[in-house]
Amino acid sequence: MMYAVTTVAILICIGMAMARAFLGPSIYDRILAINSAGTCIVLFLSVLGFLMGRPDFLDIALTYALINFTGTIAILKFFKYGSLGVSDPAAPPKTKVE
Amino acid sequence: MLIAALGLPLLGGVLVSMQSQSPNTRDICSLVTAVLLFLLVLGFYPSVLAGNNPTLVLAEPIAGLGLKLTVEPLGLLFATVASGLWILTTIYGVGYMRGNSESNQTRFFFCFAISIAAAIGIAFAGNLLTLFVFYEMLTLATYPLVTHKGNADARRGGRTYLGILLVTSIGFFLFATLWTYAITGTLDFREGGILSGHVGPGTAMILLTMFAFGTGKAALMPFHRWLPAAMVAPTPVSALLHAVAVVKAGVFTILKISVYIFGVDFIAETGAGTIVMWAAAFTLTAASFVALTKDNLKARLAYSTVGQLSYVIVGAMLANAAGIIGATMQIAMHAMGKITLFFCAGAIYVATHKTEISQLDGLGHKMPFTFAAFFIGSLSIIGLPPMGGAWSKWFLLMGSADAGQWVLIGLLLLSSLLNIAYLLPIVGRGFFRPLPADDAAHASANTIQEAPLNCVVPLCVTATGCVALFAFGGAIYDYLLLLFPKT
Amino acid sequence: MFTALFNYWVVIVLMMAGLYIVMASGHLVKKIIGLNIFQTSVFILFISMGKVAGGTAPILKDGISVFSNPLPHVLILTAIVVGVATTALGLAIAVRIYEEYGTVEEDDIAEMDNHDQDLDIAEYQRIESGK
Amino acid sequence: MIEQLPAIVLLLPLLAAPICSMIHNGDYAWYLAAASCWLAAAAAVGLMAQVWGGHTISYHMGGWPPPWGIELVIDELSALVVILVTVFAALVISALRESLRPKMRKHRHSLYYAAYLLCVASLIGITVTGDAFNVFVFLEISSLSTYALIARGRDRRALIASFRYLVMGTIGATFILISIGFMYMVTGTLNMADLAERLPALSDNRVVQASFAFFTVGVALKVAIFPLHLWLPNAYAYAPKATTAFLAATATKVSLYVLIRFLFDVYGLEFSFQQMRIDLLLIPLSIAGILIASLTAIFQTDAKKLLAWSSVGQLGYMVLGVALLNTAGLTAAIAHMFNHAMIKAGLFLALAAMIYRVSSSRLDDLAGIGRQMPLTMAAFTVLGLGLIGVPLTAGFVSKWYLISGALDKGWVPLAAMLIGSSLMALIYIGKIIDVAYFKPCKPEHAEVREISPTILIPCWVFALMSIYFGIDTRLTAGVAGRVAESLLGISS
Amino acid sequence: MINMVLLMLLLASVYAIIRLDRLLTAVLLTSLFSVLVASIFMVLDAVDVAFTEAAVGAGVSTIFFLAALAIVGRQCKPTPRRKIIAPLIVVSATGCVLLYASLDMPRFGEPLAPVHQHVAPRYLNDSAAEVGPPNIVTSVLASYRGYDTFGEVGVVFTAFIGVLMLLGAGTRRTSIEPPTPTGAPKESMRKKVVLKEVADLVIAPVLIFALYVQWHGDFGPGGGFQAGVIFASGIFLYALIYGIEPAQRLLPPRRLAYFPAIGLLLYAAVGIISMLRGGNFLNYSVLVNDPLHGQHYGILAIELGVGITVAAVMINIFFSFSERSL
Repeated sequence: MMYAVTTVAILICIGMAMARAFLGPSIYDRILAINSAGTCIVLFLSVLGFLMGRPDFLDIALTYALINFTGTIAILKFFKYGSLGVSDPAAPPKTKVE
Repeated sequence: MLIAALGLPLLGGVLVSMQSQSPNTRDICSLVTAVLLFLLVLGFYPSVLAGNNPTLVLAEPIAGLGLKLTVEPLGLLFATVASGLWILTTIYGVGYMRGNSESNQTRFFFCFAISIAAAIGIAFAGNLLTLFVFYEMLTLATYPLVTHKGNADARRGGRTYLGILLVTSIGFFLFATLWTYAITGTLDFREGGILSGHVGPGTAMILLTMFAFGTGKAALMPFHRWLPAAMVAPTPVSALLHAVAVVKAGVFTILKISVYIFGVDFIAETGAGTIVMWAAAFTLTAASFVALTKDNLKARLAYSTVGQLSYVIVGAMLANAAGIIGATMQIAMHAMGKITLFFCAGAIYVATHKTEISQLDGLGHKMPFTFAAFFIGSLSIIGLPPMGGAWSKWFLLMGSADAGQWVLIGLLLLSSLLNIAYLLPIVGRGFFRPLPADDAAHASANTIQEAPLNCVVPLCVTATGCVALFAFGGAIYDYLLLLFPKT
Repeated sequence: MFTALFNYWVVIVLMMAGLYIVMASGHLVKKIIGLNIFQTSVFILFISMGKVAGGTAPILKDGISVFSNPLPHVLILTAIVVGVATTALGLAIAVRIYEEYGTVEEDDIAEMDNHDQDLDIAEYQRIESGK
Repeated sequence: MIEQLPAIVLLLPLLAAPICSMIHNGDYAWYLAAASCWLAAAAAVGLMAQVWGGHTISYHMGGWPPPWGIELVIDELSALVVILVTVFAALVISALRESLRPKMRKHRHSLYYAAYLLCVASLIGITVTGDAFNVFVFLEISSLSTYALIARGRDRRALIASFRYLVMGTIGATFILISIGFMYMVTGTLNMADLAERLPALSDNRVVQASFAFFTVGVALKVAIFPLHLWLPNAYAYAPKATTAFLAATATKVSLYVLIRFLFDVYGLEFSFQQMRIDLLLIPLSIAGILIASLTAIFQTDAKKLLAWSSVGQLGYMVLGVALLNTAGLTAAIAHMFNHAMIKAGLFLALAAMIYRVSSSRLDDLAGIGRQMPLTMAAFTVLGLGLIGVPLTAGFVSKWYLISGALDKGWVPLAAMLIGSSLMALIYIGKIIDVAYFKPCKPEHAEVREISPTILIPCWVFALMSIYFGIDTRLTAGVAGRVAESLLGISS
Repeated sequence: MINMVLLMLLLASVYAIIRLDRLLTAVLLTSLFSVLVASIFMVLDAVDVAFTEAAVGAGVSTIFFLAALAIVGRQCKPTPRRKIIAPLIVVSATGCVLLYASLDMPRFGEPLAPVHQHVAPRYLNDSAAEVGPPNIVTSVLASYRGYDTFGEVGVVFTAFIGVLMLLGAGTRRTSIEPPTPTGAPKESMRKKVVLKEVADLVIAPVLIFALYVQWHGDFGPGGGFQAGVIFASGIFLYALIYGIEPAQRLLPPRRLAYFPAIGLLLYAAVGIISMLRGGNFLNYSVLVNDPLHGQHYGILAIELGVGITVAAVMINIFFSFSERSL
């Protein structure tokens, strides 16, 4: 029961985030909205496993979390540099802290 | 033996093509092959006269329908004519080509040999498919001959030649063949025909009409244009085309289809030949009129051929014994007559480089043999005794009378009169007009003499042949009765 | 009947929407997006038919006896791979087209091609008439 | 060993492909590719020998019996198509090396051969499989490799052609996928023989009917049946020279094979032709295709496009043969599949040789080439005669059967139309031959020489084959006739 | 129910994709579409498929699209009105055929539907005894229909060959101007500290997670394909944050280009070994004396092959695209 309520709540969240993604108006709104929709879906996927009684499928939620992260970075990089391959000349590779 | 008949000219062709370096060997090769082939063809007579039909299946590309060769009387006669005249054409061709120092002589003799092989194939074809195959082979093999000169005119002529022949043969002939196959399930040539009992008069008429017009080589109007167009070829080729292989293959095809696919009785019963007969009648009259208007010697002869071919078609369509026999004889007689005329035209060209009739004044005295032969050939074409042509014309008239076609008789006679009108004046110019003054003044007249011996001998032989055929008319008639076993 | 076939109907609409994008859009990349949607919708169709009411994922576990049908899953796994392969290749061609033409709009490209074609034909006619 | 032949014929090119891609030296890659193609061809002949006379081989992939596992099924029809694919692929690749040499960097050659081999392997895979979904998988390999091959074509228009083909091809493949899904939905199986057993009972089911419709459209796209042929002319015209020869010979033929398989074997004769009346759709479409494509071909100024349009028309013949639904028609379709593949491959190869020398396929650039490259042009002429359907060439045999098929149905006008379209073929082939022999050569091409034997020999092999199969038709019309009878359920 | 809600969300997102002319948004929405589809797969018990769709549709495809957009630009002309009609007609007609068919379809979830009666029961009932892995999808994928999967690897390999032929690898083009980036020009990297920190934390686990997915495929959702994609996205992440050149130093394209072939050959080698041992192609039972062990080893080996090929292909393709926009 609790899982069901949670699921419904998450679905509503997804819906709302998507509404913002469609309406825009600016591209930032859309990126942000889609990213948060993605996050909601991660939650949804994790809850779903419990709802269906097979919680061992958490892997999928985990995967999507990773993918969503990569995807968002890709979008932002694209957005900023117009290219995915650019390396920031100022940043020496493999340096952790400045 | 059949394989040999087909393979010999092909082999000869290959041998010829390998001898391009030494013209003498090459020409001897051609000649030897021609003679051997003629002897081989003659060798079939005993068995055919005994009533046998030797048969051979070469291959079977379509299930139940092979490339089949069969020797029967009609085909054998055609083969005899073709192979016999090949010898003469070869001798003449050697003289002509060397006399004019033409280029590409090897290709010329090679294609020549292939053409003869195709003609033999047509003669001995055992079914319609085989006939069609060799028919197309003949078209393709003669194409390089027609365009031999390779200039723009030759190409244009060649294009017309190939275009008309291929279009009609594929468009009509092949279609009719397939249709026949679909109706009867066979394409074999059989005595009494294969269509009888399978189709009604309407379909039969359509089919026969398609066959006749599809045989573009028979030059029925309006598909006769290729013949004058092909006049651009060297004269031996014209002789080959007009007298030996091509046109004769055309009318022979029609004859063979009428006899062995439709059956004479079937045509007579259904009246399937009506359209074709009148088309032919029109052609033979109209072509004679056109011939009258031509000043170019070869063009005039070409239209004469168009007309003469239609005699054969008319004979085939009359669908009675006399008609068929007349038609078959016409093939042989006209071949002999027309080849004489072309040899003469070629000889004149070799000797004087003149092509127009109006230039021929007075040449008869300089070239007596040539013009005498021309005279004999003309008489044979016209159909006057004592030349071979008389027989065929006679039987055709008899056939028309048997069929009760009085209008046709009138047209045939009219055409004969026109033949006189366009052929004899040529001889007249040669003998009875003086040499033109300017030519005489240049004294070049003195240099005009008979063409080389290679040219003159064959034309004398064929002229003699025209006379001889008159004597053998009875024998040929008896032989052709083999076609009608019942009567 | 409505609930029983609802899945299929939505899938049909989705497929057709994808197909519509492919056909109507002039932008080559958007066409590929359309293809993607079209294919993905077909995947839902397959997976829908494999569902068994009350079943769970076809991974054996003690105490569970009703499983959904694994075969459509296998097929669609393969099909997804095919889809991404097609997408990658399509995009690669689109990129090359952009490099050659400077645009990926179908209309513009068609115009440039027609221009090329006209040049070809004009050249041909010129030579024909010259002879 | 002999029982593993169905897998071996497929694996030879499929494994050679990745190895090729790892070889950086293009020449070595070529040796490997050509060798694997020839070995596959030999294996294909071995298969044919096993099934000759109407036997069937079933090979269980992974050792699982059908319908649970995937089965390879080889009968005379599939063996014929495998021979077609492998032998022609081997002949073309033998010529390929020469034609690629100047264009690409060496390693690109290896990739090119790899794509080529993948295409060959997948076409074999489509042909031999007995599983509906497996058809889709291999269809995709063949499509993807084809797109890549076409995109490497001579100019930028090749890219567009390839992209259009990709879009249409993917739509087609997805349609096929939908159709397979529908079939599976109502039968629960993917095995083709199993499907054939279960589908007849469901012939009133709308899902089956829709699956039939989707399948037909999807495959029609791949076969390029008019009016879904739009991708073909440009794809063939702008593809790299010798690649066109291979594609024209094999790709559409294999799709047609799939169509025949499904129409007759999976859906069944009764369902396809008596209930769905697919013939009523195919006959007018193929007629329109033949006429329009032939007419368009006549007006082309580019030799390659001309031949490509001619391909559309010739495919119409094959589809028409299928739709006629009598022994002669079906025999014609199957025989023409083989014959046309041979003729068109040879024609494109000969043309490729000429393009290689003059760097253009426009007709006016080919002027006088018959004197510069007499042997190539002679081969072209022989093959062209085959395309027209002149007797004693392979093309004649298949056209003969096709027209017989039309006449068997009593459709005289159709037969007349077919004859007419042969005349159109005469015109468009005549156009090229005329230009090549009778137009004066362009001055800049005066130095053009005969092509090297690596291309010339395959060309002539095609030409001689075209004549050989015009005379000895046991392999083509013979097999086709037996297959036609078994497809139509006539016991001979 | 959940399923229906998700489907409605899908409809909404597709509608938005059709309406929006901005390509970037369209790509983003496509990625969202894919995740929603993955959720639906999850709801419909297709966990393996959901896994794949999430990784491929939302991850790899999106990144490919972005990489392509980086080259071709994001502008898209709106469809002119006159061009709408013909597609609409075709689409409606096709849709009608499908709707017509849908009326005879087995009801959704119906346990007695033909698909559940034929063929599949053997997989459900006997695969544990015949093949072994508890994940039936893996058994079917790798063993019963292992030949299909072989074909699938072939498809991926073909795409790799195709992209390599078209775009090349390790060849940079600089002639094409990349579209001008929006937003501020390159800022100092000070603001990316967080990003880098997170990335460094995440990348290694991603790669390890990929290995887990690879070997755990027998027991839970996952397998070679998913593992390959996840491994590839780990590399993508690295390349995105540090740039493509460092990534290529890590994985030199020339050597990377061997791996797709190696994976495919590994797969085929398993099949050939079984042929040499007297079985049919891909018959793992004959690999060792015990058939069940044979199946186990066979599946492990071919899954590894799939994983290698997929990961290598995806990385290669990504490199090929992103090099072009440098």
